[in-house]
Amino acid sequence: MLELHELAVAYGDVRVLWDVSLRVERGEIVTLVGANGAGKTTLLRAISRTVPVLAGRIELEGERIDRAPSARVVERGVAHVPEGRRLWPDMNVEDNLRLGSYPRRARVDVEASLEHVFTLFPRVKERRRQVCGTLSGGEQQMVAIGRGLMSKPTILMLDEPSLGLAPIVVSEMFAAVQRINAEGTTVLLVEQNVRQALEIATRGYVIETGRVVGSGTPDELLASDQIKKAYLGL
Amino acid sequence: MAEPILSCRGLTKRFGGLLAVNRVDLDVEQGEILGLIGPNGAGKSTLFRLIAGIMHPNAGTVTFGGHRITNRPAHDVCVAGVAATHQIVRPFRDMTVLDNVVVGAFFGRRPRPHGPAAAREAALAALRFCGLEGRAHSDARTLNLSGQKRLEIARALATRPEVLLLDEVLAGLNPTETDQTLELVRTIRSHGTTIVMVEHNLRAVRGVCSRIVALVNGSKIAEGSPEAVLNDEAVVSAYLGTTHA
Amino acid sequence: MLVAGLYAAMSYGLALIYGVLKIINLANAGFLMLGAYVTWWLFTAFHVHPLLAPLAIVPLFFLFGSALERTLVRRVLGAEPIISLLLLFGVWLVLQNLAYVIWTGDTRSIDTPFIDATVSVAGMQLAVPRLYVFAMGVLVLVGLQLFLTRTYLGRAIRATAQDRDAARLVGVDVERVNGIAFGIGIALAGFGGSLLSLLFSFTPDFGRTLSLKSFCIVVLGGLDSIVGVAFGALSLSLAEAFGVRYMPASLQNLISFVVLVVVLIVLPKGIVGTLRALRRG
Amino acid sequence: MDRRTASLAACGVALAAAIAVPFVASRAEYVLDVLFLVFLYGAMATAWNLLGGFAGQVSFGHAAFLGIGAYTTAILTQLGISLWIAVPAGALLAGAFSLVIGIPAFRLRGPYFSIATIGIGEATRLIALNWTSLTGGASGLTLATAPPLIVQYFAALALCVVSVALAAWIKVSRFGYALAAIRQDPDAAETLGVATTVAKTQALFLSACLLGVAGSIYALHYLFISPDSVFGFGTSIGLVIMPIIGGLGTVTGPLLGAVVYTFIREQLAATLANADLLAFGLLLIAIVVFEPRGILGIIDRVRSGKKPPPEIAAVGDG
Repeated sequence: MLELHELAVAYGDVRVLWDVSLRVERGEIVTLVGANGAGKTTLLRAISRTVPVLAGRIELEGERIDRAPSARVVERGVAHVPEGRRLWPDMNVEDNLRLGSYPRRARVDVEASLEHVFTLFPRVKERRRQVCGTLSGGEQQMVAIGRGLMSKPTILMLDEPSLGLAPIVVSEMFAAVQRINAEGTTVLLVEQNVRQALEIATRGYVIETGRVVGSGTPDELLASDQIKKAYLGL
Repeated sequence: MAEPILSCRGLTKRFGGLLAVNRVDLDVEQGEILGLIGPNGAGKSTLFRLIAGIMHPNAGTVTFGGHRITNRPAHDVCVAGVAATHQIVRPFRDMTVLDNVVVGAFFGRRPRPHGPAAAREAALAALRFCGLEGRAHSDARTLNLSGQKRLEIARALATRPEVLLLDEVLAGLNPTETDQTLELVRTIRSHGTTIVMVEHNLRAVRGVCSRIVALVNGSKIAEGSPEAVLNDEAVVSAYLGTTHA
Repeated sequence: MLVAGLYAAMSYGLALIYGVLKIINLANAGFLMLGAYVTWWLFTAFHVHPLLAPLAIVPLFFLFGSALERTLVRRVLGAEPIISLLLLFGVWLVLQNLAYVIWTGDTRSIDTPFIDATVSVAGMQLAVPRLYVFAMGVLVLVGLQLFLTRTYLGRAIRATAQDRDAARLVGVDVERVNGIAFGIGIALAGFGGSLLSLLFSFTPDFGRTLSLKSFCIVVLGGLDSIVGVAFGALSLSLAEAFGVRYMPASLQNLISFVVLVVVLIVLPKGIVGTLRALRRG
Repeated sequence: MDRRTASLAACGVALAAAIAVPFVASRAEYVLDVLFLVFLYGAMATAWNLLGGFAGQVSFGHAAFLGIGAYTTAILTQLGISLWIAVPAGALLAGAFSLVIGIPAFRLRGPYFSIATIGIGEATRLIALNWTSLTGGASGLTLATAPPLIVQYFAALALCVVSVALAAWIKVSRFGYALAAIRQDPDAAETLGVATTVAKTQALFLSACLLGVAGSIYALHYLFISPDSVFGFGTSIGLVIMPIIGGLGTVTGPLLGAVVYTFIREQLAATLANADLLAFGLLLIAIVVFEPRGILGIIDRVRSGKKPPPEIAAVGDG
C-alpha cells in the first residue's frame, strides 16, 4: 500500500537519503533497522512530508504524495509518531489525544476513538487529566501512539518508540504495537532495539548511511551479518 | 602512569527529572584519542558540554592539567586549553572562512598572536592543516557540510588547545570524506593534541581510537580497548537491544 | 485595581502572537492606539456608541492582522529574531505617525453620560466604565480560554505554540494558524485600545507606555499562558496601586518599567514559567 | 591603486572638503547648519552602531546617554565650569551609567535585551522629568551662551571623524572580531574563547561615551534641552534608524544613513508634523523586508549585478 521509488532527501547541502526504494504491504509490520544517523528518521519524515523530497516518488495506495502538504498526508491515513514523542507538554493527556483527530475524516466518532485508545492503554485513561509534561517516559510514549491512532490511520509510522524506556515497559509497548497491527493497521517501525523489533516484524529493511543495503524476513536478517555490520561496524 | 590531562569525577547533570549524565568518572591520558560511544540519548553530548563549560553540572568536578575547571564559563575553559567543536556546525555565516578561524586565533589559549597580521597567519596555518586554505576567502555559509565540519575543527585548532573535543565530526559525511577526516584526526594527535571524540560511526571509532568509553542512559557501562568494549555484552545489547525475555 | 482587566485584555494578544509565531509584536502599541482612535472616530463622526465600537473593530483588526502576517511578517519568520522586531517596530512607527497625520497630536477623549456614571458598591463609589472594562477584560480572557481549550482550531493554536512539528504531524496547517493567531492578537490589541478610550484620554503616542506595561505583564506571567497573563495584569495593577502611595503620581509609569527590567533579569522565564519549571523539576 | 588606498584617498578628499566648506560656501550659515547636523547625527549613529551593528545588540534606549551628556554639560556650564571639563564629564557620566545598566541588561539576549532597553530609556526620561531640582523638569534647561557656529561645526566634524575612525579601527581589530562573532553566534564565540559579556560591555561603554559628547554638542547648539527632546523616544528611534538605512554593522553605513535621515527630516518635518517619522517607518519596513543590509547592500548589489542573497526567510522551521 505504501511504495517508495528511488527516494532522495537532503537538508540543504547535506544529502541524507540516496535512491531508497521499499514497499509496505497492507497488514504488515515492517521494521527499518540501521545505526544512528543512517537516515531512518528522515525517511519517515519524508513520508509524512515534514522534510522536502529532492527526487523520487512516494506512493500511497497508488496515489503520489511526495508533493502533498503534510496535512493532506495525514488526511489520507498516514500517522507519524515522531522520535522523542513530541507531545504538547503543557496540555493534558486528553487534549493531546483529541487533537490527534484533527483531520476531518477522523472528527466523527472521536469518543469511540478515545475509548479505543483507553482500552489499548488503560494507564493513559487514569492520567487523562494530567499535563503531559509530568508523565513518565513510558506513559508519554503511550499517549504519543494514542495520538497517532486518533487520526484513524491505515498506516502507523513509529519512530524509536522504545527510546529511553525500561525493559518491562518496552515489552508492553511492543505488545501494544502487535495488537494495533492485529486490529488491521499497517505498521512501519523504526527501532534501535533491533532484536525485539524484528521479533514482531513481518519483514525488515537494513539502512546504512542513507541507502537500503539489505532486506528480508526477520530470520534472514538476524542470521546474516548485515545487522551487526550496520550497527557495530564489524 | 602519568597524571591524566583531563579528568571528571562524579559528573552529574539533570534536566527536570531526567538524569542525562549520572556520576560519570572519566580520565583522559595525555596524547591519546579517546572515543565516547553510546546509543542516542546516552548523554555523550551533554558530557561534552559539561567539560567545555557550555553547561554546568549539578554535581561532580572537571580537572584539567591539575586545575579545577568546573563551573568556569566556556570562554575560560577554551583559554585554559580545552577546545570543543559543535555537533551541529555553527560557523559565523557572514564571515569568510579565514575570518572564522581568525576569531579562534585571536582568543583561545595563550600565547596569542600579536595583531591582526599574526592572527591571520595563524589562522591560515590552521586552514592549511585542515585542507581548507583554498576556500579561505569564501563566505563560510558557502561551504558544504564536510567543509563546515573541517572549519569547525580548524577554528577549534586555531585556539591552540591541549585537549580537543570533537562532537560527531563524521556524522553526515560520505565514506571518502569520513576517511579524510579520520586522517586529519590522526595528524592532529601526532602533533601532540589530545583528542576526545563522540562518535556514532563505530567502524571509525574502532580504527582511530586508542581507548573507548561507552555511555548508556547517562552512566558509564564499559571502558577499555576498542576490541574489548565493542564485544562487551552490555554494550552490544545497548546497541542491538535485548531479546524478549 | 480594576484596571487589571484592561491590562489583561491588551496584553494577551502579545502573549498569543509570541506563543505561536515566536516573535515579539512591537507594533502592539500602535494597534492599541488605533483601537482607541477608531472608537473615538466612530463616536464623533457617526455617533456610534463606544460600547458598540468593538463589534466593528475586532473583525476589522483581525483581517488587518492576518493580512499583515501574510504580506510582511511571514517573510521574516525564519530570520533572526531582531529582524522581525525591527519590522514590527517599523509598523508601529507607521501606525503612530499615520495617526498623527490623520488625527493630529491633540489629546482626545470620549465624553458620554456613560463615562461619568458611578455606582456605589458596598459603600464605595465606583466608576461604571471601570467596572465595565474590568468585566470585559475578564470576559474576553474567559472566552479566549474556552476557545483555546474547547475548539479544534483553538487547540491547534496551542499545539502549534508548543510544538510546531508535532502539530504538523496531526494535520494542522501551521501557516494558516500563524495568520489566525496574528489576526487574533491584533484584534485583541484593538479591543484593548477600544476599552482604554473609555477610561483615559489619549494621543497617538500613548500606546508606548501601555505597551511597555503589556511587555511587563507578559514577562511577569510568562509569554504563553492565559493564567499567567491574568496573574501578571493583577500583579502590575497592585504594584501600581501601592506604588502611588509612596511616590508622586507622575512616577507611576516608572513602576512598570522597573518591574519589567527587574523581572527580565531576575526571572527570565517569568513567575509562572519559573513555578512550572520548579514543579517539573 | 588598490581598494584600501582608494577608500583612504576618498576619505581624505571628503575631510578636506568638509574643512574647506566654512570658508568657501556662499550661504555659509545655512550650509554649516545642515552639515553640522549631518556630522552630529553621523557621530551618534556610528556610536549606536558599535553596539547595535557590530555586536548585534539592538538598543531602543540609547537616548539615555545623549541626555546624560547634554544635561551634565548644561548643568556644569551653568555653574560656570569650563567646557574642557564639562564635556568630558558628560561623556564619562554617560559611560558610567552604561556600566550600571549594562551589567544586568546583558544577562538578556537578543529581543529581550532590546525590550529592556525601551524600559531603560523610558525610565531615564521619567527620572529626568521628575527630578525637577536638578533638571528643571518638563520646562527644561536653558544655556546662557553658545560657542560660535563655526566652532560647533568643527566640534561635530571632529567627533564624527573620531567616531568613524574608531569604528574603522575596531572593525579590523581583535575587539571587532569578538563583536562580530557575538553578533553571529554568541555560543560559538564563547567556545572559541571570547568573553562575550565583557566585550559587549566594552562596546556599550564606548558607544555611551561618544553619545555623551554628542549630547554636550547638542546642548551647546540648541541652548535649550528638555527631557522630551534629548531623552525622548524619538531620539532613540533616530539612533536605530540611521544605521539601518545606511547599512547595519558597517563603518560608513551610519554616516550615509545620517545624510538620508537629515535630508528627510529637513524636507518633511517642515511640511507636515510627523510625516518624517511616517517615512522612516515605511523605509524601515522596506529595508527589513527587501534589503536588510541597507543602502550599502543596495550599492553592493548594483555593483556586482548579483541577485539579492536568497530569501532571508529561507530558513523555515522544521
